Amino acid sequence: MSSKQLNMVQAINSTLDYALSKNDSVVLLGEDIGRDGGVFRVTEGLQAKYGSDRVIDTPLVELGIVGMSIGMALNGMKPIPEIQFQDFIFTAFDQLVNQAAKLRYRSGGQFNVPMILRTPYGGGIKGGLYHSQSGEAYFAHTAGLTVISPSNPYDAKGLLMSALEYEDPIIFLEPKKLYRSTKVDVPDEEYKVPIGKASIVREGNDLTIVTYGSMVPVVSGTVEKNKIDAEIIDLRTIMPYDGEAILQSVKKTGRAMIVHEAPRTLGMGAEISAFLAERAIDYLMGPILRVTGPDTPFPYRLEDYYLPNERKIMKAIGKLMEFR
Amino acid sequence: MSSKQLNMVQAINSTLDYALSKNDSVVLLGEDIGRDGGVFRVTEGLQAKYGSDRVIDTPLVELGIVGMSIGMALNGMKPIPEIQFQDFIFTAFDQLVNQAAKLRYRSGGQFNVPMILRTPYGGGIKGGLYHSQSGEAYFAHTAGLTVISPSNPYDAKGLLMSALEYEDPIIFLEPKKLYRSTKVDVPDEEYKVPIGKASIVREGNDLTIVTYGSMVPVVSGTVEKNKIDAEIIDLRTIMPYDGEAILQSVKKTGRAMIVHEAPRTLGMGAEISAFLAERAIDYLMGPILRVTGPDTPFPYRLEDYYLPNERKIMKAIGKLMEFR
Amino acid sequence: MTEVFNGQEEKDVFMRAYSSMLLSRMFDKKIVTAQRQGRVGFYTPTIGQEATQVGVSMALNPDDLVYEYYRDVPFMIHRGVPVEVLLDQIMGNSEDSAKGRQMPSHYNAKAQNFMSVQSPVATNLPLAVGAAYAIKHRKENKVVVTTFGDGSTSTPDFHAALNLASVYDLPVIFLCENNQWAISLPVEKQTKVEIWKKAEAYGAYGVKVDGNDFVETFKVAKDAVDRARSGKGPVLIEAVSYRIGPHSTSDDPSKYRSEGITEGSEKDPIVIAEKRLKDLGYITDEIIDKMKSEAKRIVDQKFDEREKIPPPKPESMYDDVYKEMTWIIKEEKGDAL
Amino acid sequence: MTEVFNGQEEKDVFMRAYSSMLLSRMFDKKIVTAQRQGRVGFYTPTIGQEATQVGVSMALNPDDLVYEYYRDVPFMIHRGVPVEVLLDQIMGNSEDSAKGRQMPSHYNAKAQNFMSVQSPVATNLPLAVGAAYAIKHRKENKVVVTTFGDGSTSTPDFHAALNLASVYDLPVIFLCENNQWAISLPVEKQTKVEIWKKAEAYGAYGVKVDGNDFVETFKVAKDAVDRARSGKGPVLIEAVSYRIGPHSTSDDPSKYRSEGITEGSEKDPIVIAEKRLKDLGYITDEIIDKMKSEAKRIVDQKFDEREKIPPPKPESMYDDVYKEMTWIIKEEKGDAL
Ligand SMILES: Cc1ncc(C[n+]2csc(CCOP(=O)(O)OP(=O)(O)O)c2C)c(N)n1
Ligand SMILES: Cc1ncc(C[n+]2csc(CCOP(=O)(O)OP(=O)(O)O)c2C)c(N)n1
Ligand SMILES: [Mg+2]
Ligand SMILES: [Mg+2]
Repeated sequence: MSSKQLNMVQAINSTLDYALSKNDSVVLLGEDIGRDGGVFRVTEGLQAKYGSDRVIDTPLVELGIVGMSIGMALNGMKPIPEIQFQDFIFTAFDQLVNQAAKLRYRSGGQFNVPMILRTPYGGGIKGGLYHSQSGEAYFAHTAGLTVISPSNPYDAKGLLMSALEYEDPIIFLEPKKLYRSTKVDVPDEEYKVPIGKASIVREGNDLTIVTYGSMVPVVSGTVEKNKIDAEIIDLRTIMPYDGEAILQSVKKTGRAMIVHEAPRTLGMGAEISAFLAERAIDYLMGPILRVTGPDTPFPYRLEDYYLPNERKIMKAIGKLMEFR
Repeated sequence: MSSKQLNMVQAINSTLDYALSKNDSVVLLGEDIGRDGGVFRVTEGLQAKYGSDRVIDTPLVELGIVGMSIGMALNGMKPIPEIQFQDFIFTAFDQLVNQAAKLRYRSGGQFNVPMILRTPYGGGIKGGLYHSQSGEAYFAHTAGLTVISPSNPYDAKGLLMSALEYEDPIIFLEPKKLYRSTKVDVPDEEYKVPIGKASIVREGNDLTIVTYGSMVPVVSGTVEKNKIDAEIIDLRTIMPYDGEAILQSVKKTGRAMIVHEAPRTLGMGAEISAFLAERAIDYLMGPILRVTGPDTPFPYRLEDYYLPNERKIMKAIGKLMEFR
Repeated sequence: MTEVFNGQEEKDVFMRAYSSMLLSRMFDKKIVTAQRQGRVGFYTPTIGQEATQVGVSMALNPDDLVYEYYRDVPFMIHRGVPVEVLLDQIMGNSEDSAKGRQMPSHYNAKAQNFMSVQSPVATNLPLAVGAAYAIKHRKENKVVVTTFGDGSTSTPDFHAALNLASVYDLPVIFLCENNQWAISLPVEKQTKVEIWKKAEAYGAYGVKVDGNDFVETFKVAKDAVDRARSGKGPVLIEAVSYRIGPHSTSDDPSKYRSEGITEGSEKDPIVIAEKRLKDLGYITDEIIDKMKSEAKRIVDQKFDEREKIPPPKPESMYDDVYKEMTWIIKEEKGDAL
Repeated sequence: MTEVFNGQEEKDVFMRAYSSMLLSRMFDKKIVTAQRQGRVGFYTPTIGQEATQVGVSMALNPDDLVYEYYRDVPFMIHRGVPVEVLLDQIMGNSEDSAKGRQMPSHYNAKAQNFMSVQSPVATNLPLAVGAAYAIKHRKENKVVVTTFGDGSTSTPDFHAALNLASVYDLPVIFLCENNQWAISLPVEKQTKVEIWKKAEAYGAYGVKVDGNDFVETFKVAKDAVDRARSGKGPVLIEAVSYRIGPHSTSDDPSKYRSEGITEGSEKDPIVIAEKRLKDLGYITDEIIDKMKSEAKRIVDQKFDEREKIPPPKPESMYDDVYKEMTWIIKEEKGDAL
């Protein structure tokens, strides 16, 4: 089985290339994705290969990009819109919440919206307030949307492959900080990473750390470096999250924490914590802790203080380990 | 001290009247709020009294209503925009999330947005998918916004009075089901209900039920009818919620549940539960339960099955009371 | 009359149009009455907009797509949507194709190529543009019609859709049903410019027509559809009519307007149609009366029949959020029942 | 030259304009270089748009309000914003009025009546409309200018703002700085219609001007401002220039375009200005050279000076979300430090 060392941008690019080559109904659309190849170069070369009718440069209007994609998806196509930065998706939020998410339901199952909305999200590139947001909770709170965030090139390809056959709208959140941070072996052939299944990045016995996206390497690095016997769960799919995997792990370790970049209040950590508070309380030795971005907008110069890091994670681990 | 028996619509109307009369900088704006008096009649009579320049009928564009209000607020005015149904606020979501909520922060505190955005929300009027949504979690997750929801005419006036002097953007969520459901004694004079403080609707020892808005009477009714020794907390301010009041109560009762209409996943119940799982775990006898709307869009004909009701609340209470 | 039809053909087509308008009118009256009687929860009357909708409908092929809005009963009836389908939706019963989930007046009819109606106005427009893109992509010979009111021209979605359809030369007919009111806001306060003129800002073709006259509307729509179908890009039709009724059964227009066009007056689309058909010798007062009572009879009978259908089962509420029910929803379903 | 000024006055005004353009150009070059050297994180160059911005700025009173966008350095410089203020913002240091929170090129300058810049394009436009409403409400003699690019005309906010300003006859100048590109999309693919013509769709007044020539731009802006100030409602100015540089320091235009106007060519706004001033006898090559090296010296010196300022304190990150810090943020602050 052949494979290549790819970073996440390359893994996504090659999967989009595959999708375009296999199925004429697949189209990409977004701002600067064609000639320019996307501001992060994720769609580089694809317009030259498939033409400007299938890799479509759009005017500057997110609600139009999303709305058009929904219309395409309702009519036998598989649109893969790109929103240049997730921060700009809010101008299209009504189309997502009130159209994409509700069409299957409101039509009694007659219509559905097989669209994959890709967008880079999160911090780590010194983008300040408007090029760093982690909005996954907005989407995950919206019944009808499926929310995915890969933490490495292998999963990025595998999840995108699954998304291609998925029949409901997906918000595919690409942690921009990880776009080029590492290369891993990515098989040339088709393979799928299932939607809705977490991965146990590392087994461990002392505590369970639930995380996803850009925080996976931060958590892993911290745990390895400090020789913590932690079980690390990478959600991969944020909604529906893999409750079973979390529950199994916490029953084993008796301690739980959640790490994400997004602001704490009503971030995914709240949901995971509430999920455990509902059904794992008997197994818990101590509190459920959250290490997250604070409830402030995302600052430019102080980005490093904003993001969860080794120090903050170790502080929480220390606190958790007091309980036995 | 004189007072009148008022329903919530009347209490809000009279407070808006007071605000307009006291301060020329106060303006109301929205769709159909002037000649028509608002689709729920909340602004009835105010345009006739204060003119169409201060009680402004706007074209059909929520983002314009919100954007204009922000501009007014930045320039010495106190705008009170109305969004006809909260369901339609998503077309203005970017203005809320990326402008209103972030202006103070991004300008280093130089600019602020003293706007009170009023909007009816929630179910109970057979409005189906698009006239019933409870979106408070979207707002509460957005750092910079303050989210309020009164559960009775007295609080509606008192909270609105506080909002008039508040210097940051407020999302004032009016539970439309309660607009005319009861009348209570509302003092004619000025008084304030503080922002950020919950009210203990009923003291009790066996469990703590945290709720707000339209669910307050449902919870109260259930508890009274079934003679449950529950402490009922009405948040009144959803963000920042009154953590201290919740914590005190749960330390006393040892049992906690949260009731709201909004979908469960990442609804306010998740945050309250996570808050308790972080710092009250030692006091808890059992799990923290959530009785909420399900993670589906809001159905028309089956509205009564969708909403939390006595049966569902009692089922959860029963489950909680097993733990001692 | 028009160069499109020969004699008998024209008669058939016009009579069918009139018959649809009549049925819609009877339907409207019935539902408004039923709402007052508490037999229906809510309704947005269509009275006054029959000619606009039927006129445009006449210009379409059955496989053309329609992204309609909540006031398009006559449009749907004329394209063959059975009255039962509309009634089941309004009642939200267990035979409703949307399983009773949507508020009344939020129809859908997949068989006749109507999309499902949403409430946030004009947000159907960008979807219609995407549909047209798919059509063009597959080189199908179809057009897409999308409808909305005068108030809806102020929305973000109107702007986005008109620009995108123009930039990509897509076969979309934007039908603005200008009934001169957006709830309580008259169109003069909505915008300073005539709506058809807004097409110019995008490089689309704009045209205005008397939306009270089904023949005029048909002719303009025919041109527009031909244009779009032949690849000349989108058209914005402003069909001017009048909202004879209240905005909805919850609305009281006496709060904000004095009477404009009234039912049965000379600008009533039904009256105009009758005059035209009489002038053409296609119809007599006697025929009219018979058709009216027949339409009324059908509506009454179907209403009574559909009213007996039970509501959907509670557990159906949890279906169709996703293709496969998530474990989360499964648990919520289990908890609740 | 213009009827507005007498001889000496005109010379002063024009020389000040030229001087601002020059300082902006030197500033631009400096920051672009500093970015390449890793001394600045990011920057959106303004090269090519100096005449547009300075021309409009010349037509304003100091108390008029500006809701600017990220490319408005020349505008800010001409209205008296100290270079230090811009540098502190770009560096995000502890003297920055926004406390280092915003990405570079997201300026603010309250003292000179500039609002704080957001990233989502054109979302400043509805705010400008609200500001103008407040002005009108208080019967102040001010106008509001709001700026944006050609790409930004496709946004929802453009549509909303133009319509609202027109409906309420508000004193807003919508300045579209058409530099012919929105990152990689040329304006012909953004929309089929010339931008100034879009004003008609709202009943606003639209006008196009050569944005490379500060005198032309000034004249058109003066008219527009007079119109707006006298209560005649909003104006949309399309000032056509060219984005000589890349979209930002992260952008590589060679991917998507061949060269258009280049620096120093005859359409460069600085070259045009120099020609005009020479023709008027206000300036010589010698003066130009002196002014250029003086501008460069200032920028270099200030840059070095501001670069020494330390970053903001970590704990400052938690301030200014609300007027009073919530208990939630207080706890988060406590947890983190
Ligand atoms: C985005 C949005 N805002 C507000 C509403 C509430 N609303 C429903 S219909 C309506 C007026 C629509 O007027 P128009 O577009 O002229 O259509 P008409 O009802 O007259 O046919 C309003 C404001 C809505 N449905 N959607
Ligand atoms: C709503 C939104 N979408 C996307 C972006 C990303 N973006 C930043 S600038 C830009 C192009 C803007 O072009 P134009 O309006 O012509 O202004 P210019 O940069 O040319 O001055 C884009 C797409 C953004 N800032 N905001
Ligand atoms: Mg209308
Ligand atoms: Mg541009």
